[in-house]
Amino acid sequence: MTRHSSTMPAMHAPKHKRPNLLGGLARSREATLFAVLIALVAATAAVKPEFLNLQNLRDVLLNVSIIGLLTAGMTVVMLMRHIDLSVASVVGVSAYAVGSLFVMFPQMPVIVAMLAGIGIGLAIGAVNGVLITFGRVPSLVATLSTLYIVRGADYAWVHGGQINATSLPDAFALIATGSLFGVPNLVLIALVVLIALSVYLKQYRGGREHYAIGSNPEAARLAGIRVERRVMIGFLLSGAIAGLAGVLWLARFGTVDASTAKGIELQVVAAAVVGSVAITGGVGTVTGATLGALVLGVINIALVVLRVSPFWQQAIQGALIVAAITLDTLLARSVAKRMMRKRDHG
Amino acid sequence: MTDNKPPRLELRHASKSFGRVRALGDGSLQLWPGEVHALLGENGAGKSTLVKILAGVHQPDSGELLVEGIARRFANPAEARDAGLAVIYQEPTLFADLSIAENIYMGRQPRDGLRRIRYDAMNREVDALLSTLGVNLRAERLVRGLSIADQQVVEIAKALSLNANVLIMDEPTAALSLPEVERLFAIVRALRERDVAILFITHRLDEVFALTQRMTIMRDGVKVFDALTAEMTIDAIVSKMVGRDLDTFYPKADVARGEVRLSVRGLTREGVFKNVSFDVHAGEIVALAGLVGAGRSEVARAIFGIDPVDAGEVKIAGKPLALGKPATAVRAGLALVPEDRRAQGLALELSIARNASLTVLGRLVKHGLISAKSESTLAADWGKRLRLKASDLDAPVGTLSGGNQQKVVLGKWLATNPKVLIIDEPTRGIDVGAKAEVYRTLADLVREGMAVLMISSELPEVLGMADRVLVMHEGRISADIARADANEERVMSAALGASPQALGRAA
Amino acid sequence: AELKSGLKIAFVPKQINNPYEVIADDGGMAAIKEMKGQGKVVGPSDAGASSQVSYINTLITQKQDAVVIAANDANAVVPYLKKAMSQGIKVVTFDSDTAPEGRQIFVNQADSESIGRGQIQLLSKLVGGEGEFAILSATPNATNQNTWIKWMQEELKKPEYAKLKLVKIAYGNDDDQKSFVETQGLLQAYPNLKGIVAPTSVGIAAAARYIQSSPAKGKVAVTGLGTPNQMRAFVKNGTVKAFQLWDPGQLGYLAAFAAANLASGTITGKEGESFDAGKLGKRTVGKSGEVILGPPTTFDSANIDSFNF
Amino acid sequence: MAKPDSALSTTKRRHLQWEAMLVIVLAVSLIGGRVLSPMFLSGANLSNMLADFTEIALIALPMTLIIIAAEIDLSVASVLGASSALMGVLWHMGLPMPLVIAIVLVAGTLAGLLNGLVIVRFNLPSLAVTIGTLALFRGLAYVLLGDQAIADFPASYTAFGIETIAATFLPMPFILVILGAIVFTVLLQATPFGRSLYAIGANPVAAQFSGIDVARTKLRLFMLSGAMAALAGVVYTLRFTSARGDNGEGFELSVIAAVLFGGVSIFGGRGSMIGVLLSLLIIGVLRNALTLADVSSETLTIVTGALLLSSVLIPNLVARWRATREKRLMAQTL
Ligand SMILES: Nc1ncnc2c1ncn2[C@@H]1O[C@H](COP(=O)(O)OP(=O)(O)OP(=O)(O)O)[C@@H](O)[C@H]1O
Ligand SMILES: Nc1ncnc2c1ncn2[C@@H]1O[C@H](COP(=O)(O)OP(=O)(O)OP(=O)(O)O)[C@@H](O)[C@H]1O
Ligand SMILES: [Mg+2]
Ligand SMILES: [Mg+2]
Repeated sequence: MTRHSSTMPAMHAPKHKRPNLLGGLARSREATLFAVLIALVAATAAVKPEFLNLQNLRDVLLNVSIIGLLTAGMTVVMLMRHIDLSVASVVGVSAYAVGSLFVMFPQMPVIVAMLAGIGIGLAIGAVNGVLITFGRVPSLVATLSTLYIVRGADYAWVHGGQINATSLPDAFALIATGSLFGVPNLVLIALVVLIALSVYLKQYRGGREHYAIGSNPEAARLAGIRVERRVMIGFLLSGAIAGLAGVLWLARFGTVDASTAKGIELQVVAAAVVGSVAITGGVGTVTGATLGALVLGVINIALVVLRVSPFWQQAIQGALIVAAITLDTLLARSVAKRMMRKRDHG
Repeated sequence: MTDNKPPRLELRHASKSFGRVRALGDGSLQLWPGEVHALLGENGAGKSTLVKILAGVHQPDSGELLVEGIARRFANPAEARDAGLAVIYQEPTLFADLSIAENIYMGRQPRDGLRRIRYDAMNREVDALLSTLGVNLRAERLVRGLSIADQQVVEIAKALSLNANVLIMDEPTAALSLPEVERLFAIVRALRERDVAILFITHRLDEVFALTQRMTIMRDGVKVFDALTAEMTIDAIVSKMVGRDLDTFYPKADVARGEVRLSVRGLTREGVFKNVSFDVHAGEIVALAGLVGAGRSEVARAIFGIDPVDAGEVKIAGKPLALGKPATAVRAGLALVPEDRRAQGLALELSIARNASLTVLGRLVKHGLISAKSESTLAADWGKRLRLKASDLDAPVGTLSGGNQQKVVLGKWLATNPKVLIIDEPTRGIDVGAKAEVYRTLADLVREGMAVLMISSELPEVLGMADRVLVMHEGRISADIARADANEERVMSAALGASPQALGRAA
Repeated sequence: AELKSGLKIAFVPKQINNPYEVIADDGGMAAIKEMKGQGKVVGPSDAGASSQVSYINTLITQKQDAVVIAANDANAVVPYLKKAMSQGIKVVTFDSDTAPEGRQIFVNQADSESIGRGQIQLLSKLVGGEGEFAILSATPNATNQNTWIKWMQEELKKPEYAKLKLVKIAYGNDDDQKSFVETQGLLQAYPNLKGIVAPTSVGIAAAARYIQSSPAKGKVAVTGLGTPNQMRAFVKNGTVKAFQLWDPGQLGYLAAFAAANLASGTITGKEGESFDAGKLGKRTVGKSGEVILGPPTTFDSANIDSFNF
Repeated sequence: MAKPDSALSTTKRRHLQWEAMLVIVLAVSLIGGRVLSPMFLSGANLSNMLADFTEIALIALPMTLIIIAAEIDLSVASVLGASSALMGVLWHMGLPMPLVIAIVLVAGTLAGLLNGLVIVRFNLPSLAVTIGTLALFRGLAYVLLGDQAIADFPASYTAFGIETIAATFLPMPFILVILGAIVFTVLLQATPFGRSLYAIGANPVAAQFSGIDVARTKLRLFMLSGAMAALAGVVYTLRFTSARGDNGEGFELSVIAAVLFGGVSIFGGRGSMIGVLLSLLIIGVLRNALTLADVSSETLTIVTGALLLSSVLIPNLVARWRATREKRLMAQTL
């Protein structure tokens, strides 16, 4: 018997092509999220038509870009059943460090600033990676520790200091204010990174290994995957993205101090979870994660636009997160059930 | 097996220890092209450890590995794979969240000029491969939700797709029923024709004679014997494996049938099983036979309250049982030894004693608090009765060999002193010695008046142990055969149902 | 009366890394240096109600002579400050007060009423006396912001502000990003918005930064309380016409002198007592132990370059 | 066959080793504290030290159980805040204090029930669900109290938060911690409920197949967690005489850090209450001693992270070193 001779016709009876189940499932989850997003925008616009103006869309995209980037980085890590809580601290320290560089070297080219931010992120990502792979420290513990340590170091270094927009060169500010064909540069940068990451995860062997590791670490090892190396790469990616996000944060907000981005790690995890990235690993896409970040971002701004009392905003957001997770899971289950039933009768 | 050529694969005096546990003391093996080679030994003899050394999962503490006569050292499974070794491990090693095709091609997906994965080519090849295996599975289907048998098929497909010249299979048939085993054998024979060297581990000795040409027997981590299969008998093998002769294999005692202990009426779960009704009496072993995927385990799980049912009722010793809560079932006197011991039977990181006491926590309470002493006494008692091979009852149960793990699961349920014991694949993956002990234990239990429902895919065990054989086919009970009338043909034809096409479907 | 030398005076800011607080603390430290005392700044890195308490307790254990605190919560620290006072430690609050029984003196930047009313007066001038406006505050529980907002609402009751309408109080939590997004939301929710009052240095900067890059620049007036260094660029490019603040360094300086005088026994905190506050001259204790730094400065393009803090 | 009453097993030994190490660390930090500051061992200071971690300890007790069962509850600090706000609102409505406290505890339990129901019913990961309820409960706290802070609680109750037991230096609320510690230790180590948590944490499916009602156990755990967080909210409110919506913000990570430092495995199935109690003490002592030595709060943040990290890293590295050494020894004997 030869293996998979592609000339051999399929033996079994059912000739009709079944829909691509894997793709179908993934698509349907993202499709729902997309529908939710559209519904949110539509509902808000119905009450407040001016919600749909260009300026506001720009703002929403700008807001979501940074969280969206972080969420995508978190996705890579979460796919492997890990988590990176240190991202917020990395953003903070990278933003301040790059800002200080601008204070010292006002003529520094923008690309150097980006590389510096990415470099800082890579360094902290490497520490996380080493702790997790070599030190065998569970990622939640390791990154919770680095969250504290990096933020503490940031505090100790910055103390009461502050970088203001005035210290930043105009070329740098252009990242946030400039645009190409009406799309803000910052959004374009985020988009490029997101697409690259998405292609990596879907189209490349290395990307698929992240899924394999999260799905079954033991089996991944047996399949010859170098798990340690891949986990390391995941944390480097997440760190680098957080570093870049720090630079973008600086460009967008102009003012950074010791507590910049404090606490956004939970927002990022929430966005990923809303975006159908499983905390238990193996499931999720960058598209989903980005949609998750968009949904949360739109809710955020919609509540303000709809003049919901600030005291209610957080409660509503929390309730919506819980509802989103629940609905998403129920939907995934019903799809799985349908699939099973089909097989039973197929 | 030409004299001047080196063996395809040779392991010389390999040893391996895990902490203080010496899993392999002196493992040796020669594997020639074009042979199917049986590796035999009791549970814990070190077979899987040897396999993992060959596969590059473990590095031996000492010893030599030669491929085509050249000394090699595999630092990881990828290196072994690249050297032409394909391995089917004892426990399925699949990625539940990925498609079948990706499982098969992980790490070596076909790529285009930009090094991107070519999903279309990959899926096409896998579909072709699956259809040569005669299974109704599609390449793009997720592995999550596949039955154990289907998972095993995917493992086999994975190994075949490697086009390796050494194929190592660690108990590939443990989860398969007869037609699937036959199909696997046909594939293995075809590979042998193509000069592939095959190492085959099993605890079913009839398979050894049906398939293999040579064998290596291990005991306590040491190779004790090798021979041509044609020169051996079952008794000879068993005595080499166990180091002594075994008494009667199926110690079926004739016990007078008592009152009805378990009564199931009209049990239905949409799409899984339909209108299942039967009784099990005290002092009786009722076997539930059928093909893998017939829905037997699902019936057991439903009775025990793990899965919901759509209709039907269950009585334990005449009292109606409220379905849906395992705790209620246990209180009513029901015990279920599940089919997948690692996933369902044991908490692998917890100690043997802790696992054994899990079902009887409530009974260990003295003065409102759990007494650690009665816990370890309990574990020790049952360990002794089942001849558990463990160095330390406080060691994590995951460090035991498969068969010994099964004994812990059995012991933990016998400790509840149940009225009805449902036992799903009681001897899956355990050695002949342990099997004999399980059979003896079952015989003792029914003699003491227990009612036993035994789900089994092994026909000899069904015919040897059961007072009555119920056969399931596609979710319905298709036959109820008394011991006297039970034979292989009757059970198999009932299991296959009327239509012969059913043979083509594994799931 | 002479100040004792070698006095141990500890500053407890709301949050040790808050840039505004750091300027104030530095002012205090400078004062303590002048009087040859031993000063230090200790405090939490988050602004939770309770996080200052363990620092107060520690200061009691260390037997400091005086504690100068900007309270995160008007009540949470009171029992512990009382304990400090019962052990002879003098307590001065500055920037953000506690309940009066929790301290001997409160050094107020300016009296809260005039700050609150002043903000409305300034806004009214900037928007021409009519239109919708919103307040962008710090956290919902920030004591001083809440007091000022209360006085702003008082001032609004006057007939001359009948056309000025407060549409919303938003909270930026003294977080730059949150304040930024809140500003953005305000503009969406209230298309007719004419002004934003942010009585917090973080909020006003964030609001100005958002407005600067949006079409609303020039249409929506931003004012409030902020430091000149932070706001200079916005004043120069016309995003912000005018805003107010006192010198936080002087606030800390005055608080340090109040504490030193209490600890030296020259005053007890009773109304009418007066003390020498170094370069700030003589100051008098007002009603319920309040010492007032002075009216806030209004900064605009004309004067902003003469300030550096 | 094993000797049933054989001395200590390797796993048990490893546990004891960790606890023994914690004891040593505690002793060292106590001595270090005394060296750093002569006031360190004064009654007043010890009293402050113990009072400081009351709420964290109260929440850490049920959190230990939850993490052993391989779940997590990130919403605890928000439940604390919401309880504090509710307490203020009810008190302002004129209800008598005992009734207020009772209602708050019930409400906390209900918050836990909500967590538990969503997690158990839909079989969702608790990390995801409680990130959502973290925002939800904190939001409800703001809905309840808005920008108000309520401070006029009766002195007889606030005294409980502030004073010490009779002539000792033990703060009153510490009684609750001691009681809680005893109850939870017994609950975890010596009752079927506690024992089943280890099994649920190690393998929930096997636990279910063993007749353990996993769903109900988890539900109870989250209710317990909610109730204790509410209790912590009451204590917090009384200790600081201040009901506010933002009370206790960010406590969840401190609690989790303390539990993990105590040797509880984040993957569930492993850990002991003694370890967590020791860990709480060590963190309390260290923070106090360092603050007393005028070490800045940013350094404290770094120390917290380093402690947490070392708690897992050091044993791992030691185990690795041992394994290589053993291997080398074995190679020599061969
Ligand atoms: N990772 C491990 N850590 C500790 N001990 C182990 C480990 N793996 C195997 N062992 C021990 O090594 C011995 C041999 O195990 P192995 O799995 O090779 O047996 P086996 O012959 O495959 O048995 P079975 O037929 O039951 O599968 C057993 O005593 C087992 O408990
Ligand atoms: N983990 C699972 N998830 C979803 N469906 C499953 C799972 N396991 C089995 N099934 C489905 O349930 C049905 C019965 O499966 P199973 O193979 O367990 O039957 P069985 O008769 O108990 O066989 P055996 O006991 O020999 O394994 C099959 O259709 C199978 O595909
Ligand atoms: Mg094996
Ligand atoms: Mg089955």
